Amino acid sequence: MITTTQLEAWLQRAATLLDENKEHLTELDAAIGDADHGANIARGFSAVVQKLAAQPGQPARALFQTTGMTLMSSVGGASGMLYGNFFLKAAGVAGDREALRGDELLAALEAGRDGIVQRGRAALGDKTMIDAWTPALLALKAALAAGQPAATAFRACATAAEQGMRDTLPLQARKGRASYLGERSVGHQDPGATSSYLILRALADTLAAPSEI
Amino acid sequence: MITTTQLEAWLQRAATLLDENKEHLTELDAAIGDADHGANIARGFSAVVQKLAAQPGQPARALFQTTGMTLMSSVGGASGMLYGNFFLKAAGVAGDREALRGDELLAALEAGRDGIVQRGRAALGDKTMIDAWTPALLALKAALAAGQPAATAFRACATAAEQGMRDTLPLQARKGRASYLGERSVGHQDPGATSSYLILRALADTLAAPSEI
Amino acid sequence: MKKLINTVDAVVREQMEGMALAHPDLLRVSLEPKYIVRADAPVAGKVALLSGGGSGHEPMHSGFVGQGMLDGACPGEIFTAPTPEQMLACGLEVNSGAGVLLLVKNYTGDVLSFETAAELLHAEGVAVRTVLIDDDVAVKDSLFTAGRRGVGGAVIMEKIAGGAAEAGYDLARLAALARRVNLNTRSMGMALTSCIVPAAGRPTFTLDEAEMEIGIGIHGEPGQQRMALASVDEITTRLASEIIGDGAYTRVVHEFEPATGEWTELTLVNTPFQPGDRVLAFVNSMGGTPVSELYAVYRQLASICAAHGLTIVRNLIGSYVTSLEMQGCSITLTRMDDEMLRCWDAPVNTPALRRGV
Amino acid sequence: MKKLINTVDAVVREQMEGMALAHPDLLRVSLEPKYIVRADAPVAGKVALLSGGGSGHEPMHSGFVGQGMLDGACPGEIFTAPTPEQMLACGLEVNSGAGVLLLVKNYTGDVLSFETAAELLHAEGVAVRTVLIDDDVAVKDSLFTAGRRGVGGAVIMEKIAGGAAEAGYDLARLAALARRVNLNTRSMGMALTSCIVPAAGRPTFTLDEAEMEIGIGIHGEPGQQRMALASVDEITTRLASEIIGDGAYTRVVHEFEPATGEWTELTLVNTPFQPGDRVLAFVNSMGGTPVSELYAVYRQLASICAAHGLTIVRNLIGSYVTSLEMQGCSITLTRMDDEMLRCWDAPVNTPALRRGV
Ligand SMILES: Nc1ncnc2c1ncn2[C@@H]1O[C@H](COP(=O)(O)OP(=O)(O)O)[C@@H](O)[C@H]1O
Ligand SMILES: Nc1ncnc2c1ncn2[C@@H]1O[C@H](COP(=O)(O)OP(=O)(O)O)[C@@H](O)[C@H]1O
Ligand SMILES: [Mg+2]
Ligand SMILES: [Mg+2]
Ligand SMILES: [Mg+2]
Ligand SMILES: [Mg+2]
Repeated sequence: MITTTQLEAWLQRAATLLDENKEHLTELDAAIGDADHGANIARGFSAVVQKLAAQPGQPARALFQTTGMTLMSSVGGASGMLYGNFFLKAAGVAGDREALRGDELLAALEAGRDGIVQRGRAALGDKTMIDAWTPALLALKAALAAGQPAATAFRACATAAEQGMRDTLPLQARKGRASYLGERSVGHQDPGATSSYLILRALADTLAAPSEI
Repeated sequence: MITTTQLEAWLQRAATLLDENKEHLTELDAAIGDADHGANIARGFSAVVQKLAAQPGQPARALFQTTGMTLMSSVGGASGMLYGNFFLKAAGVAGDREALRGDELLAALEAGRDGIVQRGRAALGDKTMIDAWTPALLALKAALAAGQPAATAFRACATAAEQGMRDTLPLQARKGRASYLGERSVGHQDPGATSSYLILRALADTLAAPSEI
Repeated sequence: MKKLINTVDAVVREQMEGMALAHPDLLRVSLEPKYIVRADAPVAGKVALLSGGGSGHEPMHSGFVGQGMLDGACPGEIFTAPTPEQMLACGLEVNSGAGVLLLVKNYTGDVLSFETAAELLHAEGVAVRTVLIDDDVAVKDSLFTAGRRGVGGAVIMEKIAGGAAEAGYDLARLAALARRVNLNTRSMGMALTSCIVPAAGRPTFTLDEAEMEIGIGIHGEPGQQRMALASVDEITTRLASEIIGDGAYTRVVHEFEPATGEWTELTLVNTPFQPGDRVLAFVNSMGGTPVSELYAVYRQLASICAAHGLTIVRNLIGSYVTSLEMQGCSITLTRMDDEMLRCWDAPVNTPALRRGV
Repeated sequence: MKKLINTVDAVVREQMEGMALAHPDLLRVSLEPKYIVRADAPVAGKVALLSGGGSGHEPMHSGFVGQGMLDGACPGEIFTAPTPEQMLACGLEVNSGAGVLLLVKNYTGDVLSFETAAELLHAEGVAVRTVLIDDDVAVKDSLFTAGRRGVGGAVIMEKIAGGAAEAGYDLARLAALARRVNLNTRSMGMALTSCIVPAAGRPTFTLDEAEMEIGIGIHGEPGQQRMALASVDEITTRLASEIIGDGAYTRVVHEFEPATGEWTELTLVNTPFQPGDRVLAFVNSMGGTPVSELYAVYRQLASICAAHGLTIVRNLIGSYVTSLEMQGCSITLTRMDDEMLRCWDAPVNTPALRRGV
């Protein structure tokens, strides 16, 4: 079982990782966007951490809801709306629980990913964060179905996200700001796919056996 | 006697000298003004030469009137108005003549100088073109009174103008754009005094014995 | 970075405070969350017009709040979409009961934020409709991009819809008119220099002395093409030719349906300009180009329009949709009909546009 | 040099052609000699207001020609005074028989040219008066300089005198009012960047990234002092303090007396601002500073005025008196009385300022 304490730890770890990679994310966004993704996402997650610290120990639904609302109201960019939506949708599926099984968390994450798709209307290969989420959740599903422990399954999830992130490099963007560049977007890694990988790596880090980190 | 043909030659020679010194005049104006005196004055005298070429052989009054009107309508800066006024006032004193004695030309130049003072209200030492004209006309008057021939008298006039021009260097400007600089105008030679010297040198050149030039 | 600002964090807030102090007769300003509404909002019986987007484009949108134009504007951080929270609060404040029309420039961040706001307002019982502004012909295809950006056309739509709202149009009729304005509007812009986002502190891109960027958006992002600097006649010809020569542009947009609370898909087509069309010609400065130079653009634009059989029946020349202090310009042409002309000519009283009042 | 121009020689003419094409309802434009007049000039029975000066300050003066403001404007080359020939032709065209008031910014070139024009118009039988604009407090003394420059105050004078002329003031009363506006107006400006005169092709002065120039004129000339770049609050405080703290400024001016055709000497004194004064606050962009930043200036100015007991009763915020594309701003304060307020509020319909029409 994955406890809400662990979920809180996940979001804190994500905030740290995103902050550490702020400059890198902004550089990626400078190449094919408007050079604010690092600032956007770091600001958003730091607001989330502050909000959660003020209301510790919430059940999963409330935890994710606070996260989603905070991202929506503090980011402003496309990614803030999409990640915000992700957590709001995940909240609905997670329910008022204190702990989730691996497959229950998977179902929440899938609902979140579908929320991104629903709002952003991006398909796989459009060079967006979806290109990290979709292979990651497929890998997670397969690992859990194969009966692997959470630590291993969520590490596989992060690894697949990382691969998906790298695979955005040769793509031509069809969604978001990068799409205005047409062919000039080819050869650059998508910033949103990169932050998505970092968020999933934070989850793997949090659920890992202490020796693994 | 100084013929109107010689006066026309004077204005042509002035146009040439001013054009040759255009950059220098503009540099002087850049230091304490708005960097356009060279362009202003070269444009004005080249327009005068064109106008006079179209109506050759006019009597002195008409010659000076055309010159004054042309300067006023083609220059735009302070100097255009002042030199324009100079020639309009000189025209009134020169009258409908084909030739002038040295003292008659002196009287016309004095009237012109008074026209500059009347319009511009500058006194000697204010760091303006007046600082060239006033000593120059005093020297001319003395030379003519001493019975010197025109060539010699007008050369003395130009030499005094040159000295007056140099004497503007240590002065603080009290008129025109340079006055806004306050003490920062000290140490720079006045552009208008410089163009005035060039105009008087052109007159000396024109009236000189051929061997003198 | 040379700007008249205090700290980078305070830029947007302090500029809003300045507006509040300068125009108490026209505006009311909320700082938390950030939005600006007409001093007399809500106006009884009138549909409220609400727009917004990143800051840095002033006077758009906040300078267009007032009688005959917007009821509310929500400014985001510089070049960053506002949040749904802002639009929800603003929408509730301007709604008189006759509903709210959201005018949305087509950028992913703005669209997502406005879509959420529409749903939130609907959930609060407010009748909401949305109209998309996507007039930038520098973006060529619609299938393989996020679609055309919303640029200069926003001002034209806000003025025409503003006139109609003031005249008592109901929500559906107002949305239809606004959509029609968009379908008859095309724009394109260019930059002579980049601009500096305060938070970044350095120019978003660099152009050397002999270069310019053609087909830019309004966020200091690089454009369609970098080219050798050209004369104003050549630049104007290039922009105007792409606008006038633009073919039938087709895209699918989503509009909110207040009856069902659902998003409906619409396929919309801009038809090309044709000889005989009456147009409004809008020559806009990107912020750092003085109005004197815009008249040189207008001079050439007038002769190009004449050559294509387009009659300029109205014009607008000035700094209206800017990218901070960027030097450059954009051109917008809108095909006008009698109804649009009537609404364009209607009185307006805002900080940035005023006539008849 | 990055500008929207064709050849350097054609800049002023082509911009005027653009204005003529853009505003045929408001203006008539003459290119030889260069001047711009109201479309309906001469207006029967009305005193005509005529101003002018070097180009490069747009929208001043040509953008202020129209109902309720100027009857005519004479643009010189960039930053160069117009010629008496232009003013003579323009003055004859706008004179309805009620006379012409010349509004002259205090620069030697302009003054000499307007003085000659006054004499020429008088010789043609036109009743002429002149009023000098000298509002720049950055110039300290009057005895040892050509006196204070005319800067932002020109717009305020043109609007107020324009309202009065439209209301039927005769020439003497109009001149007295215009003079009163000048005696109650003070301005000061600053530059963040220089500007480029097209004919020169390079910046008139250079400032590095951490410098600014305080106390500039409007021709890109260096100012009173070069200083380290400061925050908008500090800059505003500096400009406002010099304006509000300015003592009784005395100078001798020359005005044309139409009855005698002679120049009369007048000793005029600006009295200092005092607590309780009602003021018009004008925050102006030098051309390259966007309006958003002006609101930050206004924010601080409002608090300084309040601290000095000055009540801001009207304001004007925008690009009105520019130095080409220079970044920077100027502040102008005018002490208002009821008559001035009435004329300021009167309808106006010009390319750059419009309300009530
Ligand atoms: N329609 C979309 N669907 C999914 N993800 C998207 C979409 N549009 C943009 N994104 C993601 O958002 C990222 C950019 O986020 P960010 O820079 O914060 O927003 P903005 O583009 O508004 O500045 C992109 O790299 C991309 O991964
Ligand atoms: N009031 C004045 N009386 C006499 N000469 C003057 C006066 N004001 C300016 N000048 C002369 O004009 C010169 C500047 O001329 P110019 O640069 O052509 O005009 P502007 O200052 O209008 O640009 C000065 O160097 C000075 O000699
Ligand atoms: Mg971005
Ligand atoms: Mg000069
Ligand atoms: Mg962004
Ligand atoms: Mg000059």
